[in-house]
Amino acid sequence: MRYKGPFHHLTLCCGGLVLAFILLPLWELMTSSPPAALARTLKDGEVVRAIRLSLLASGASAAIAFILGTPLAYLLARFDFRGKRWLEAIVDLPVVIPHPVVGIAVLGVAGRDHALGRILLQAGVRILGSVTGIIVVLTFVGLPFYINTVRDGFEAVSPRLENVSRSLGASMAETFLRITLPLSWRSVVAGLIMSSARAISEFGAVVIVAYHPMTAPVLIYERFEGYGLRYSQPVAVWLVGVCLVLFAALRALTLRQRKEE
Amino acid sequence: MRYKGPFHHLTLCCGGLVLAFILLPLWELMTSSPPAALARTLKDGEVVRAIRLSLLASGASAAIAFILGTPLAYLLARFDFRGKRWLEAIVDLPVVIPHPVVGIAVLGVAGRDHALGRILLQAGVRILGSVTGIIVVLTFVGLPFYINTVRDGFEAVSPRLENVSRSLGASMAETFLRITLPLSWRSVVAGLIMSSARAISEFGAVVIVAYHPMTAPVLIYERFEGYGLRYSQPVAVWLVGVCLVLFAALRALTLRQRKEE
Amino acid sequence: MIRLDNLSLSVSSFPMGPLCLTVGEGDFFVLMGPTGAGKTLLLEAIAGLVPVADGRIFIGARDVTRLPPERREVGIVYQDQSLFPHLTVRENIRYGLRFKNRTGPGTEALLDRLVEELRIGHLLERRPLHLSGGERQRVALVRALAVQPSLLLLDEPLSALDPAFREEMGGLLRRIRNSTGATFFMVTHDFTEALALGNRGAVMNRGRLEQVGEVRDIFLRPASPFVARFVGMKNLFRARFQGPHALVRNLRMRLPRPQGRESGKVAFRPEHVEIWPESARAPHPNLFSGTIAECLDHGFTCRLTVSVDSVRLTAHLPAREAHRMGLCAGRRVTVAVPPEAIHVI
Amino acid sequence: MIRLDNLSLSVSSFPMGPLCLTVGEGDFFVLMGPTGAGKTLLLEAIAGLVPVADGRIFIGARDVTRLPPERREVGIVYQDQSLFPHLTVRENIRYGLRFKNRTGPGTEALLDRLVEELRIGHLLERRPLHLSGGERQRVALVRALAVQPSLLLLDEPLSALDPAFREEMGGLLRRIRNSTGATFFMVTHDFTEALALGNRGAVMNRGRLEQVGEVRDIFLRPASPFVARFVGMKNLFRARFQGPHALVRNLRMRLPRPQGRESGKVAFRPEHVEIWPESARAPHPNLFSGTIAECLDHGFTCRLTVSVDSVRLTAHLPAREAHRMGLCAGRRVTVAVPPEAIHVI
Repeated sequence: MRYKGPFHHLTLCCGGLVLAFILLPLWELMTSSPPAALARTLKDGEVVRAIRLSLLASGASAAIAFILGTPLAYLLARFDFRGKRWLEAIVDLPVVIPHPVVGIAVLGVAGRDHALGRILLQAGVRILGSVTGIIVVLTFVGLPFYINTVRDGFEAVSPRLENVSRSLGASMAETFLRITLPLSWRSVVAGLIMSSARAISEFGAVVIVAYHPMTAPVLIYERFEGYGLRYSQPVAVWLVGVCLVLFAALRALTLRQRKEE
Repeated sequence: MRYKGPFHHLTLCCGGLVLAFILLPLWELMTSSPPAALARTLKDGEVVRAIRLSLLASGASAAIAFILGTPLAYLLARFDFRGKRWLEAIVDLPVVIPHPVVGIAVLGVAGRDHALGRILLQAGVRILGSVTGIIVVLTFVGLPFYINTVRDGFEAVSPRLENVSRSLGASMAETFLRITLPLSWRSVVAGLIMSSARAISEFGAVVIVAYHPMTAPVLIYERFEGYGLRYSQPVAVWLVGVCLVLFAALRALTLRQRKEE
Repeated sequence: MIRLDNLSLSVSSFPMGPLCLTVGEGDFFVLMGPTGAGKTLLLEAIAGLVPVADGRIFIGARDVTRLPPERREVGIVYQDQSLFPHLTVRENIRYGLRFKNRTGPGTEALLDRLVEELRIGHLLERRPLHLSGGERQRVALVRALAVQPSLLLLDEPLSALDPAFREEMGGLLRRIRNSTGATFFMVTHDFTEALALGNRGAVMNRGRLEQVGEVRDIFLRPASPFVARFVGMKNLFRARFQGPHALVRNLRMRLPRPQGRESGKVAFRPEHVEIWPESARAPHPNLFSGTIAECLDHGFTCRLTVSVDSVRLTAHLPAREAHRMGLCAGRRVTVAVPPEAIHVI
Repeated sequence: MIRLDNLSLSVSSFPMGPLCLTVGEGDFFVLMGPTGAGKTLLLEAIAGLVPVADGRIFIGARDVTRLPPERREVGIVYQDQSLFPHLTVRENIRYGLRFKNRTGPGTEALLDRLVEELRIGHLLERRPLHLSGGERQRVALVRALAVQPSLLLLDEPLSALDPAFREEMGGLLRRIRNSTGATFFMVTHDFTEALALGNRGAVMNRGRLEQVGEVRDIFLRPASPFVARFVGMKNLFRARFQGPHALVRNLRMRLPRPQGRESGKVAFRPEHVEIWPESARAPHPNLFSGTIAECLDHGFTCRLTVSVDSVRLTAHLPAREAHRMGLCAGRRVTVAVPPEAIHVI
């Protein structure tokens, strides 16, 4: 019943255009392959192995982000200190580094020319062409997403709740475990999904560090280069399916969070 | 002077590890090439052309995001309507789509097999192997970053300011131009930089749609594949340099914004 | 001036029942109610900022239900003042002129008068960020009045101010109302503010209007227990009626007039309860002997709770009087409730 | 109980000057001041939640300056209650017990008594989200008191409540203080709250303590013009002194005692100003003839502004009295200022 001006209609038009621009290619992709081709693809051992590797490596990178990133996210959410802005900037840095450059940079410290690389080699850790290498670059690109999501979650917990908990006798660690974490677990899960989703979609950094073993995006690229568009589409459909499941989970989580507010 | 417990120290340790993990490869990369090699690279016409193309295509994609995304961002910031959650989800979708899949999906609608593709071809618009195609995929991956940043900026402007402006006789469009936009121009600029940075770092989607003309990430990949790590590093340094300038501008903007609050 | 005709709103799971309300030309109308009652929502609906689900809104003679806010000729002043932070005070107060086509010497003279009357002349070149709360509030008033609205909506204009400034701003509002002749519609959760400023008003609760009328009347004769509690009628008791008397537990009180009903509620204001020394004879029929349970000093007033058998009566009296009588917890006193002060709900 | 020894804080560009303050065992101490004076910051420093830049904090006999909050034995109740939203009321109030090693029948008995005294027994299994403001406030109090702190810090405990609940909660605070014997340290921006609840107090302004002492004393004898304005001493004038008299412009006022100084300020509370009919003779030396400029009805009290020559005096008197005398703007009256009410700053 509210009066709607021309400006309102302009925004609706733009919304429709953006919607079409994003959905049209994806819809076309998801409906491009006949069901038979999709079913056949699932029996292709190479495809299954690639998707499994993508899932495992992304999961591992999310786990590392959880261990390294959670305390740091808390630090950023709660404390003010000199150089905090710099630390925040560094955490965000991987987002803007071109993807192949990430791979090149990681290889730069992993090779025999670098002290760290020699130590790693002696410890039997290989980066180039290994699952380890894939996990390292996926962690590199996924970490900022985890830390930023979880930091926002921690910030949303009132520091007064922590203050009350401590005045009631709980130490800082007890307060974190009993108050802060239970109140922000949704953000932690959302952060894990965000960084996994970012990692599973990575191609440029992975293809530099490890063409083999093949992750799903690399496999799709290979099929496209080797056999053309038609043959890459069924694999792409399955990978997008996996990503959409992750994405839907993330949306469901954040949606419920807003409602509870 | 505040008491610092063991938990505090744990967070500091994790902060240090993350810092090292992100900075070490980048530092190594930036210092890997002798100045002479860097200078020589700048005289390489192919490198200069690639970086220029990357900048131009990213800039063009940011411009498209500005035109299409600004009204939509305002719509999302100010209005509640059925299906708003879905619209928000669709805007975020490109973030989780694996990068090569973006390219494949875009080619899917651009080819001769698709009605839209035939219309485009008749209009003389070529996607495969063209600058147009590069701009399309860069817009696809950059758009969510622009829209989300600008939406947050619009949301930070109190709707009461707009209410007062309208009660004083300004229409919705006048209110947007005189009140909302002047108060959130930092977010708009930040959104432009964010989507440019995301676009400039894209590799997977671009390499599918257009190996030639070469953007900087594709060139780096080619040098790496063709000549090895050492020869890809100088180009990578220059590209990272460009990205860091964008990133620094973004940080400076958001920093000043926080201060003014 | 304003007429709401079966107005209902439905904004984000807050249903606002069909409302009917009339505000006269030149009224200082006060919409009261506790936090979350929907007062601000109703105010924004009148301004056209919230979609109307059903019913009609008239301002003056016009049906404005479907008009956009910019064509309603309604000024609005928010609690947080909502000054445009990127404009100077001068640009803020002149913002509306270009849209309303208000130019010429008449407008300039009005603006000059407002600037002087609200003492913001020395602030004109400054940005809102560095003004104090009272200064911001005055600028917001001038900005709204500059376009000469026939109706000014005020959303808790005093509650963001420190207590010391509230009274001053209240006086200013009354003066401005008198000098402009505009209709004022103010929202507040504080009934003393309403009493000091408004002539007519309404009490709102959970999206419904519980009572509409003269402010003094609401204050003295609340229509429901909710309104009674809201306006500070601390003495509110269930009672059985026997002719001209009410029985509260076993206290027998004379009423101003006989009641036809069997039972109901009686209410009287604590400041109408009189406290006398134990042995005194007050000139009232309703005299009870009781013990002071609590005596709270609020500076100017003293708030007493007196136990009379099992009934706890609350009385407010000037602190000076309380000190003179040496009242304190435990003292026995005589409590008098003048019959004409008792209101039956 | 609390001793601050040259305490200074520096949190985010808010410098808080070196403060010295002593709060006695069992005091109900009230820290007053306008919004943004730094009151909550000081409260959090005492609780150990804000880093100390310099100086020492003692609680009881212990120097707690470097102790973490969990070892200070200090309870804290915030304005927003800060209940743990993921725990039930029961879990909330038992939260502190495990850390403080408070178990056994003594604690259980205390808890039962508190639950009963603050009437939260029926809420124990509910989540904080669905409680009303008053209920949340009572739960927060029980939670803080359950671990038997020797000192309870209260951050504006009444200001988030609707006016109708404020008085009730105030009475509850006093009763709780009396029954537990703990020291209370409360922050408020409302001086009437301070007067109703506290015995000792301080007024803070921009990170400094302007006055420390008995609350009544601050109320009647403010040490600075800022404090005078804060506690509502509306009559505050620059004056020249001539022996036992003060000259405010050309008004000559008798003072309680002669002043040695040449000039200064005089202040008196509006409720100490008496209004008499024009012809009446009041038993005071300071009688002035004036005209009522404004008469504001606040329900129980009536606020008058009276112009005496060029001086505007403010008087509060019971509305009943004002109605009896038929006071309204424009009437000429006699104003009396009892000499003993005049305070010289």
